[in-house]
Amino acid sequence: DDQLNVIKARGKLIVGTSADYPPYESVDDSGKFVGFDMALVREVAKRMGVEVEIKDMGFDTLIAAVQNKKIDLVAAAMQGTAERDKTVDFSIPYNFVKDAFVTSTKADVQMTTPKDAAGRKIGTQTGTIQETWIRKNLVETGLTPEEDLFQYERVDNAGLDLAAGRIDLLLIQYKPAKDLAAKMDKLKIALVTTETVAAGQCLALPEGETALKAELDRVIGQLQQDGWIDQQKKAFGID
Amino acid sequence: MPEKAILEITDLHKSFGETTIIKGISLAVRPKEVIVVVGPSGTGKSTLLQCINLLTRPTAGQIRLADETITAPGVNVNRVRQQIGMVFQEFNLFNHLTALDNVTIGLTQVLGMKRDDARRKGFFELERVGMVEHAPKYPAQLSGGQKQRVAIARALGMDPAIMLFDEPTSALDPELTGEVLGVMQKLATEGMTMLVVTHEMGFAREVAHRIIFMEGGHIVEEGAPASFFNHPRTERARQFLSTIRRAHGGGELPAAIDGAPS
Amino acid sequence: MPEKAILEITDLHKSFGETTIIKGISLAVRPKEVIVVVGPSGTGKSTLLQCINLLTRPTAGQIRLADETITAPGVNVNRVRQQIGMVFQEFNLFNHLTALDNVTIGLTQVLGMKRDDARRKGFFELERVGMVEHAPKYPAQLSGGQKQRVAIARALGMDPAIMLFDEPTSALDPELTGEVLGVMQKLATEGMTMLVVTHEMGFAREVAHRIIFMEGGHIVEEGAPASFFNHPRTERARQFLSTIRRAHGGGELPAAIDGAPS
Amino acid sequence: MPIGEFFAFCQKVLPDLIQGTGVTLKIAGGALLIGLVVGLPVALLRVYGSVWLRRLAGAYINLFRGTPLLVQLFVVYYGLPDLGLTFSRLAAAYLTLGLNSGAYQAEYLRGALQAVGSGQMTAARAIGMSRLTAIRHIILPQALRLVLPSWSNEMIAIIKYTAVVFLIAVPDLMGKAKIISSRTFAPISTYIIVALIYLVVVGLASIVLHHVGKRFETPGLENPETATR
Amino acid sequence: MHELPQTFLTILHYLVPGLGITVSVTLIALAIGFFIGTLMAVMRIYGGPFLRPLAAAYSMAVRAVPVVVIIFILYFVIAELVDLSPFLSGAIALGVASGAYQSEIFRGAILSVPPGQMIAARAIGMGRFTAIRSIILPQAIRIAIPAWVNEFTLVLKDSTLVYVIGVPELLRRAQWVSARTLEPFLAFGTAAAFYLVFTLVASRLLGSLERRYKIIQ
Ligand SMILES: Nc1ncnc2c1ncn2[C@@H]1O[C@H](COP(=O)(O)OP(=O)(O)OP(=O)(O)O)[C@@H](O)[C@H]1O
Ligand SMILES: Nc1ncnc2c1ncn2[C@@H]1O[C@H](COP(=O)(O)OP(=O)(O)OP(=O)(O)O)[C@@H](O)[C@H]1O
Ligand SMILES: [Mg+2]
Ligand SMILES: [Mg+2]
Repeated sequence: DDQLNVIKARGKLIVGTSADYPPYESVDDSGKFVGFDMALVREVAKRMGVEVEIKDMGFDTLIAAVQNKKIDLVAAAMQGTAERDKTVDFSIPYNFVKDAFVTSTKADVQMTTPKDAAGRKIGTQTGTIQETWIRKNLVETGLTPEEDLFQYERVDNAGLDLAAGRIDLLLIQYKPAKDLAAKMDKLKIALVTTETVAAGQCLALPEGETALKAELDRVIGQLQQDGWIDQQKKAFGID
Repeated sequence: MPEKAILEITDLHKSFGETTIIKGISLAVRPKEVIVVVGPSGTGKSTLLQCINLLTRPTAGQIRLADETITAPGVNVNRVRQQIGMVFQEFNLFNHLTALDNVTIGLTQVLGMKRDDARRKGFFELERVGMVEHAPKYPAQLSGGQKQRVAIARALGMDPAIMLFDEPTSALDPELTGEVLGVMQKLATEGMTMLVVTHEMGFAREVAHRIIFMEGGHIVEEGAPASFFNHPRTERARQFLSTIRRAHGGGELPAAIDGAPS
Repeated sequence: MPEKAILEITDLHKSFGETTIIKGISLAVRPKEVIVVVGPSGTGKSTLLQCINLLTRPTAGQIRLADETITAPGVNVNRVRQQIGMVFQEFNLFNHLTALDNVTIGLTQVLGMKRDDARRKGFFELERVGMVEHAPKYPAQLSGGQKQRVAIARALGMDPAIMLFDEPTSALDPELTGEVLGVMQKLATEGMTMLVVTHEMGFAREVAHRIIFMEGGHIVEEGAPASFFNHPRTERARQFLSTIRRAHGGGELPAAIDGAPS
Repeated sequence: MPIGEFFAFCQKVLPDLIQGTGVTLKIAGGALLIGLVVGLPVALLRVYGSVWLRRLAGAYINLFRGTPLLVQLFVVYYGLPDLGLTFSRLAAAYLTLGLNSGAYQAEYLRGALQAVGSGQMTAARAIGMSRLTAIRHIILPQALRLVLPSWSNEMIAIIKYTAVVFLIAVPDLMGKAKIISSRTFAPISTYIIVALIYLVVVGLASIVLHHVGKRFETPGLENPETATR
Repeated sequence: MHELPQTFLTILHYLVPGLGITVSVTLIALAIGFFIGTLMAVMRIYGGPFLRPLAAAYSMAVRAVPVVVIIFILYFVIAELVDLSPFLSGAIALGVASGAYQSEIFRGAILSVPPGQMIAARAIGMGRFTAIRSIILPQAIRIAIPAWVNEFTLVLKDSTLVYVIGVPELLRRAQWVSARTLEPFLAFGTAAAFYLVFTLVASRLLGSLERRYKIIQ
């Protein structure tokens, strides 16, 4: 059945996320899901005229869950790539982000371009766009040995390793990077860049649900045009 | 005793794989009769008892209990076993149950008796073996002789037509042996039909109506205790009695002690 | 036998917590003497043996072995135990070792003998108890009587000054009992000093030089077998003998059988 | 995913997953070994030690059995550097899993030690063996045989629990699966392959242990189940 | 690090609601595992030529497969056929997994009930089933208690996995708060303390149960 009709009929949009990635998605002191993505899906639901329910899951489960239509869409700061597009559909991007290289205050890392990361022990988050970039540009070109690429499930673990000097660099999105550097006095931003970013952040939805995709694209277009998105990005400190 | 046999075994055979243990045994037990089976180790005495209450399936031959051929196919073994009380060398009391519950569990779970009736009967059977004051104790809190008396009460509880005993005292100290033999003697006096495998020659002599001497899966000799003990007809029986006597050495105890106060 | 005692126990006491089990026992064992200890269950016979080889610490009193007071503080118990062979009711063979290795492990690990010498001695000891053809078998593959003979060989291997036996045959069938008692009798003939707790009155009568009757932690009566069995002086000993006799019932076996071929 | 596509997918991801399997086996093997080296003395202390040593061993066991492995790994890897003890990823993985397995193995061994009848110790002491000699030559050889079945459980458990090391960026089998599934967005296919790999690995390991068990069985004391098989 | 007490309060605030979930998932899973485990153990020992290998295969396969995968199967396959909440999917999946381990525990325990017990039960005319139920199992379960405490700790720790299908148990909440406060040490340490307390309380309870029902051999 057409998923858009299902949503309309039940009067509720079911959204999956992995709530450990502030400021995009996290849980506040009262147990509410907060963050830029969360605000976005609430606004999207409002404009579609339905309620919203948010479910927190493991990252892998999110994908399987949206494929099985256990959830209607995924909002998890997820970037749409061609490989991923084979198994799910993506809305138009709602946000283009910058990435950042984080390093330890004690390490003498000077960077002017992303390629300056060559040869360093570098960390990133599992299965992200940043990982793909490192693989393509540093590992496969032979600039960095395979075993010097470390993939973390969680950003905060990576931050701790960076502080302990077990890795030299960490490539993640700019906003979480900024927060990390603010929280841990041993860390600083080495470089902010857009070169490593492939695609924008999109909502993921089940494959082949053209009606739902059209509806989401329509609402997101609206949000971009009337300035809602820019205003919210400012509110959450995303630039 | 021309009465009809209550248990009748005809040409019984039993093999385990290649080896044949029981090689054609026929035996009729009349009501109220006490038969003692003796014989060297490994000759199939335990196997014979196990065949009788169908704990193991005979290879050939027939067993009739009262009016039923229990070796026939399709017989309900559980019902047959209820009619045959069995007492083992190792007591095999249910370790997690009190003495009383050891007796009542068969009554409630097998005979479907009500709890209260089962308790009443349980106390009655414990009384019969002189164990009523130990009713609430667990097996681990009882001596060997007491355990065996509870095991007898458990078997008696099912009101069996015949009781089988497989060396009921050989795991016991000589002193504890006495109390169990006493209970068995009492049962015999009460008219219980009994088939007893034992090495206790004193008991055999005093209580048994008939002695069966088994060897190598056959009945080699059979007769009244007096004639069997005093004039064993076969060489093997003679030898066997002599070994038993030597080990226990009682043969040379003076008659004087017999009359000592006890 | 005015020879000097090889084992001398003086006023031995043993309590477990509040309860006193051994209440002052004195006993001297001369070289080559065979002493049989009898008495009702729970009177402290096993405890006495355990005190002698220091498996349990006496509460008071002295034990002297050869020229050493082994109850003195600071004595090396392992060295003392090497001089005392002990045989248990439950055999306690080392389950993971063959019969031969059961004998040799003490030789190599305790006495530090070389492997080859140990094997040679192991075979010698197994030969002594008639078990040499079973040398490569594991305990689980042996009958009870065979196990006990290996246990005896294991103790003999350490060349003990004295052997203690704690009811070595009471876990055995009458027929298997015979083979173990035979080995013990042979040891006695060879001049081994032995202290034996047993219920086998035939053995006591034939082999012992002295019978000790214990009750309630005391030695109640003591004497040569003939006088002890035929004319027990105390009422308790008389009672005890009568119980034992009744249980085994051998007392009424006719003398005729005594002469039967065996 | 249609079956043809699934096989193509297998071909694509298998090399990576097999690499991860290698890492898993290496860490699990090392941890089991460390666990045995630690667990054996702890079990001995727990059975034969003085009151205080027994308590100490008990505390170690409770600590490691009572807290999630993940937390233990975090403490070792991120917590101890605060105290000046910095471990490499692999060292932290071996150490944590090894100590954790040590606690479990100690408990299994304790059960086995206590299952060796008390008569064995008495008999050993009676021929003049010291406690230590008796433990070494009489008690342990029997206990180690008895512990084999629970040891095979522990082996399976450790192979699976090795997956936590991915949190500190060691790419084991489960970690590789996560990387692949978030790159390709095909978690269900990925995890089906992973389940099959675990099945094969654990199956092979069990067969090996079964044969080890048979090899060291005491004649006449065979496990009734394996004997009739 | 400057506002430690405040951070600690925040952490507690996050964690406490997860406690109930963790405890109930664990208990439900243990109960299901107990049922499956005893059944499989009995099948394995007393079952015929068909049931025996079936139970053995169950134990082998389920123990070999990571629990997360079993949770996935329950949530994505079984829950499509019958209506199961994520909470129940998770608890049942853990129960299925624990059932395999418990079957091994009970198998060992049943085998260590002396064979004479079965013979004696059959000798008074008990059927096989009655004998297993009223004679063998009551003794086996008591023997199994120590190993069962072990299994309890394992299920408790595996219960953390239900977060992947959206059940916010204790450890997932620790992740939430650690992502916010960037104090993973404190967040996970506090969670660990909860686990430790739960384990200790449970093993005390089971320990006293063990002493109470101990069969002196
Ligand atoms: N289930 C079985 N499988 C194979 N052989 C068996 C089995 N049960 C008994 N036997 C063998 O049958 C023979 C006779 O055993 P049984 O126990 O009947 O002898 P017994 O006369 O009772 O001896 P004992 O006086 O030692 O009790 C023995 O050799 C024994 O090993
Ligand atoms: N370690 C112990 N702690 C407490 N009491 C004990 C201990 N060992 C033995 N006893 C008690 O000491 C008493 C004497 O026991 P012992 O085994 O020496 O008697 P025994 O004469 O050998 O009896 P049996 O003929 O039954 O072997 C018994 O009442 C027993 O319960
Ligand atoms: Mg028999
Ligand atoms: Mg004794």
